[in-house]
Amino acid sequence: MTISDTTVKPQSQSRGSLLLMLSRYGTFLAFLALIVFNIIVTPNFLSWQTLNVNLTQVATIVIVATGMTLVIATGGIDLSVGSLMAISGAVAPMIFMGTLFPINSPALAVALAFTIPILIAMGLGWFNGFLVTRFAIQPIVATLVLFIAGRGIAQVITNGNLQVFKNDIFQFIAMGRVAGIPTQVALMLVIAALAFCLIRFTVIGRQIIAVGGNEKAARLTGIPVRHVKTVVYVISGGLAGLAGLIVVARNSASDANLVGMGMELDAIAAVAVGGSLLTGGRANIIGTLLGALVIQLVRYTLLANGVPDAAALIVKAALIIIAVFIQQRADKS
Amino acid sequence: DVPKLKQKDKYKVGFAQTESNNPWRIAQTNSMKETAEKLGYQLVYTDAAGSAAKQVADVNSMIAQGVDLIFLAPREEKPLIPAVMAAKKAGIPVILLDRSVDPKLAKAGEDYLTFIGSDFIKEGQRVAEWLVKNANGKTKIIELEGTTGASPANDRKKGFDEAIKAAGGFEIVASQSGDFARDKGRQVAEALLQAHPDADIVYAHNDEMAIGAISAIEAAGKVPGKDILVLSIDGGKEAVGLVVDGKIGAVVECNPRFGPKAFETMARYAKGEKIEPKLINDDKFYDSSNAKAELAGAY
Amino acid sequence: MLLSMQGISKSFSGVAALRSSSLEIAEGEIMALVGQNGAGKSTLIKILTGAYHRDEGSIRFNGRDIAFASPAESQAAGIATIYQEINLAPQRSVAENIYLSREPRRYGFLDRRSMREGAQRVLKAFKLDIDVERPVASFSAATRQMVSIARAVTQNATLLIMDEPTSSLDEREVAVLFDTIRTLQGNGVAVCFIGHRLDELYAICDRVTIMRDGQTVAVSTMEDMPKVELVRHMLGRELAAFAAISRDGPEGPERPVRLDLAAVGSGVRVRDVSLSVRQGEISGLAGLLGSGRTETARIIFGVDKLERGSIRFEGSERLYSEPANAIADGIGLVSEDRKVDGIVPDMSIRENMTLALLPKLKKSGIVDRARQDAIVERFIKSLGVKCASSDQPIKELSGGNQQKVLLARWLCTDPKVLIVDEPTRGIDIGAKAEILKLLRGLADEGLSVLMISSELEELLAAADRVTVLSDGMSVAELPRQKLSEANLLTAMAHQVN
Amino acid sequence: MLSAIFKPLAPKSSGDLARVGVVVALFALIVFGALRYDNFLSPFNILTFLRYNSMFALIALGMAFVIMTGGIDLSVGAVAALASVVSALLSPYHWIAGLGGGIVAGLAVGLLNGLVITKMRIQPFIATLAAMLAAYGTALLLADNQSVSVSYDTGFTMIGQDDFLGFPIPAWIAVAAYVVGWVFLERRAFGRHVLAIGDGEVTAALMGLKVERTLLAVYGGSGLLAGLAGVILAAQFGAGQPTEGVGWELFAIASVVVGGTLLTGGSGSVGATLAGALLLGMVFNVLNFENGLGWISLSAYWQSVIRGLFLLVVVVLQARLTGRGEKAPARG
Ligand SMILES: Nc1ncnc2c1ncn2[C@@H]1O[C@H](COP(=O)(O)OP(=O)(O)OP(=O)(O)O)[C@@H](O)[C@H]1O
Ligand SMILES: Nc1ncnc2c1ncn2[C@@H]1O[C@H](COP(=O)(O)OP(=O)(O)OP(=O)(O)O)[C@@H](O)[C@H]1O
Ligand SMILES: [Mg+2]
Ligand SMILES: [Mg+2]
Repeated sequence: MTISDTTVKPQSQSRGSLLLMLSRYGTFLAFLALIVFNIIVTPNFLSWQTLNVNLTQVATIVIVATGMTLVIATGGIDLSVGSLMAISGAVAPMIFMGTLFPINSPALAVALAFTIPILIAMGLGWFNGFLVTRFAIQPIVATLVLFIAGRGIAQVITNGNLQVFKNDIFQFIAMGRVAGIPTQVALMLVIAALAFCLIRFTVIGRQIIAVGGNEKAARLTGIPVRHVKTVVYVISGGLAGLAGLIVVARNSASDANLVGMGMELDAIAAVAVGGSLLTGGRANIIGTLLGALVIQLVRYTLLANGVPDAAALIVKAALIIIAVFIQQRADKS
Repeated sequence: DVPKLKQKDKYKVGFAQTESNNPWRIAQTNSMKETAEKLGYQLVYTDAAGSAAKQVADVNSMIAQGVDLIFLAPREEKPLIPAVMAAKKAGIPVILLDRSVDPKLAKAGEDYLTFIGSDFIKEGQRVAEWLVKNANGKTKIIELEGTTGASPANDRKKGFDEAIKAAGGFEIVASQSGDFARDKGRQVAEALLQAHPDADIVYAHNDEMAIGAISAIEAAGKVPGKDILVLSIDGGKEAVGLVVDGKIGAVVECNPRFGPKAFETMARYAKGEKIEPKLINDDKFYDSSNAKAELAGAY
Repeated sequence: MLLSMQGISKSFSGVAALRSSSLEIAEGEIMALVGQNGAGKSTLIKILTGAYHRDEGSIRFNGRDIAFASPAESQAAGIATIYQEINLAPQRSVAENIYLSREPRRYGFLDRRSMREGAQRVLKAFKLDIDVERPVASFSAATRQMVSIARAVTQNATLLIMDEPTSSLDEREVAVLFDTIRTLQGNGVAVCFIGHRLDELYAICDRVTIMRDGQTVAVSTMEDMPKVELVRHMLGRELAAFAAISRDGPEGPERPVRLDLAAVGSGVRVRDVSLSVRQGEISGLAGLLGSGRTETARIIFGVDKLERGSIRFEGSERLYSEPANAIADGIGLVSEDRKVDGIVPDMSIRENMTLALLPKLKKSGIVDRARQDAIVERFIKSLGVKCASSDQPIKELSGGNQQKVLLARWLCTDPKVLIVDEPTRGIDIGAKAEILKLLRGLADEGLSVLMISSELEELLAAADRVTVLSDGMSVAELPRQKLSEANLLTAMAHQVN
Repeated sequence: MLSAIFKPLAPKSSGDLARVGVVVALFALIVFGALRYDNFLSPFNILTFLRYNSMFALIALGMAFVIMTGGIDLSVGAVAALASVVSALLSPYHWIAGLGGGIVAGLAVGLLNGLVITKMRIQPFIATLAAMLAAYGTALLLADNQSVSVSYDTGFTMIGQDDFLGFPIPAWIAVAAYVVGWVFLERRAFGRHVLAIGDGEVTAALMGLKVERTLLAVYGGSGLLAGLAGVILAAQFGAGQPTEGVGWELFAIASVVVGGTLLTGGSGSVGATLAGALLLGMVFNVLNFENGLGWISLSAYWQSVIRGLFLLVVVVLQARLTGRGEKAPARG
């Protein structure tokens, strides 16, 4: 049935190459600019080892920031990620070293060392979600609880002591290589890709965005708002747990006091530099990936060029502002 | 003058720790707690979580609770002066541990009883002296600093840098903060080694960063101890073990076991003995010559 | 001329919303501004007040060329504006909202008393006696609209702009508003009145400016512009007669009841509502503002808790604790306040439209994009949604077109019962008739519709029976044979005092 | 006749209940401490408590206004550190130079925040996060990575260490700031504008408010108060401290939230913010006293667990009190 004569203009979206799509992101411009700058200025920048160093260092940030992107998409925020990293990082060695309970088979021990900490982190993520959905506590405060208490829990578990270990199977997650790619980098790419698909193609992905865009409307269309919100906190918790495992595996040591310290700010900054609004309703995983890379490159650039730490802070601040500004400009045009 | 301390069987003493986010601090706290427990004293323990201001507030709450004596591990030289003065005013003697306060503003034997600890500048110097003798032609140094603004970081840098400069022939190609942390130390070392492939010495302000640097060196395909000489301060068991393995060249001890000496000093004071204004720990020095033998004794 | 806007053009990300449009208003005149949804009326107004910046064109106001950088400036220059979506600070009190940005002060401090008393006085003129210290959010859409009108009217402006001020008002309140407008006119204030209800325009306006597709297509005095002519200008074609909704199919009460409410109550707003919605029928729900119609709909849909009475769906008793449960039974709700309860502003038209349908669009969790696109394109076409593409964020659509998308959101789920709360609010006259026809058509195919409307005309034209609510109670059920304006009004008024 | 129809639904304001809650909690904690510990209510403890916590009260006040606009200011701790360094460096000239320098430094960063947020349209979280980094960097540079001694000769230290009428001067300053803050929020149009912006920036602009100017003032004010806190920091501890202030922003945010202010903006109370700041400070004080009892020697770790649990209890109770929990996503 034709109702009125208003014309519907044809779809004018051209799906170009990957590069074309990337160039839509201003973050990508900032990223390119940094690369060019480094090629000119930084000694020995163009080498595989540089790539390797940067990718392995950025992996944990990307993994955590991916979860953070989902949380932020629902209009929330997760301050507890660093503490959850500490907890999972504290528990894992206790399992495969048998401090917690004796396990005979080393293979089983390592398998449990991977699963239990992540499950615990997911459980704590669920707790965050529970506070947010059940009591309608604002996310920043709800997760502040575990931000404060979580690290304390990790420290209590380990009594603050450093756990030093050597376990090649467990440490494969950080030291190993899959098809020539460092395991943590491979994990990072897989997780980012999965999250991208989740947001783009799945029902729950669309629901996440809708909840962040207008919660009331989402509920009125039958979206299980509480469930959706809980899910993102569980995912964020789980990814933080995984990142915690990578960090301790990389260092052959677990230090509950420091694992994941300040990670929440890095992750949030990556999300913001990547162009997702902190008010929710958007999730830009590619942007987050690029945002994390930008932040990592800024850090590398300052280190490699011997900028004193105090000055580096100022430069980093300026670069974050500039990157976000460029990205906003580019998104508008 | 410093308030007097009555002789008693059991004391209620305060211990104001600055933070407990690294193994060294934790070892120090444990040592204090264990000794107090052994003596049967009641220990009022506070943790300032890295804030000088909170540490002053902690000391004030100890004063309010009427402790007999305060052990203070001051976070910083200057901002802790008010805490020392407040305790003095309240008639409570203070013993400083491991870091001191500004000597221009407060004096040992007058405002506080004494200082027990190491000399951070000296630690840096000792590392430098060893290096000058054992460099074997290596000259290019990467320095991993402690937390920016922290006094051990400043002093360990000062002592080392000045001694190295005086010796001549060395070059510090990069000096960046690794926050006294293993992970951060490793990441910074990774970047610096990449930017300065010619560097052949790494001087880290503590064990944790040195260990981080070793894994960065290995990841870069070099051999620690051979291609790159690693130097460190603190001398924990793990680091001494690495000296045995040859991965760390030398490490200066900075012993965190303050308990026995601290409480012993307190007892001496209660008995009326005169206390020296400075009690410097005699810290060990580990290198390949003695590491194996001393390993068991390292904290 | 008090105001003269000439050659105004504006495009949003390359899509033209206004193309060299114009608007002229003389001192003390009441100008109607009409046009289809998306014609550009609101955009033109926002350009005038400085909320948007024009791409081209000139504006003269009070004899000077102007370019307001912000609404604050236009307000200071003597233009008071009521924007289309009620724009008030929801958590602030009524009094604060009325005086926001021009608070009465004494010695530099807020004069709360004169704020309170002033607000009470103004609202009394609108026959509104409410606690002005309460947050605006605690009042119904109608009250909020009255507050924003009061706010604008008291600004002592020389030009008062009203973008669909009556869209959620009932007739008595409209009458009050018109009295006010006439008084203002007597004081020399010019008014620009945007609306879709033609009778209102003819009742109050002196002249009319008609817009179509971003252009001004006609300007005339009201007398010289007969209704048919006006509509023809607006639509660019003839309008199918409004009342010509066919009602085929079997008549009478023998049709099975789908949804049955017996003595339903919740809180104080809904006290005792009984009604039934039959298969293949449009049931109207009439009542004065605040009579509890919206709340009743919310109870049925599981948004608010059912505290008393019972709801039966297809014969079996139901207790929906979440909208999801109601939706599972095939119930849909197009809510009254599309900005708050309806649209997800940043999401595309496609996503907004298929939000409720999503669970059915999935193949092992993944959205079936091809089917989604097909459905979206079909509804964009059949409802005549004016948009650049289905990828466009819904917030960029004009109010009426947003409403169409929301209607499509439920139609595409193929519901058994569709509750529509003021379904034609902000919809232009052309589309309105079409939407009613569409609902009728769907009803004939078996859909049950519960239609809440404040427009009697609409109920009379479309409904098979009408339940009348008054003060949270159902006071009458009028079958179609008894449906007449007089009967409805008597029933609505009956129990009020 | 219409009066019956327009009877409003909701209870007066759920925020009020939360505000009562925080005062009750504060009172309960004080009573608990007084009964359980000796000397808890001794003048010494009360006065040192107030002297120290006045800094946090000041930054919480600035944060409260920022949060009421729907924003956030992560830079307050770093700004206080920067201001403490600046005022320490200037203190040898005159105590007024020290005071003024710290305040101006804080105000400058605050205004910069405001400009970045309004002119570059960068989200407050990011803008102030960057300001936090920059302020720490500047503080470290100015101080050459060390604490800077203040001058004891110009009377600068009195700002932090002296009493007036038997009450610590920092506490007087905080009280004065809260009175001014209260007047601005409740008795001046400014407060109404702040809240309206928090309700919705676009709407506020359409209603003719000068949104940018108000935001500039709010962030400037937050910076100024953080600067004042920095001056007190320098004066009270005799040194400008470039590494101090870490985590203060979270403390301030928690104070504001515990005070019943929603982070989404549009509502808030000055008095409850003060109560919130005192309540959180009191938790630390109580934990210190608890340690002194020797019942359980709480390690720092258990302390953070307990602080987290305490925050949890307060916010959950608040949610219960205001009845937000049960019908969570339904409305408002
Ligand atoms: N912010 C915006 N971004 C993009 N496009 C917009 C924006 N605002 C309006 N438009 C477009 O401009 C056109 C005119 O919209 P406008 O709101 O002025 O219509 P209107 O005449 O007021 O319609 P209605 O009667 O439905 O309110 C529409 O096609 C709309 O999609
Ligand atoms: N979402 C809401 N939040 C708070 N109060 C509400 C809400 N919706 C409705 N109300 C209140 O309930 C009263 C009943 O209004 P309701 O909307 O049910 O009546 P109505 O007949 O549908 O009128 P209207 O045409 O204004 O929608 C209103 O006066 C309003 O104060
Ligand atoms: Mg419009
Ligand atoms: Mg209604």
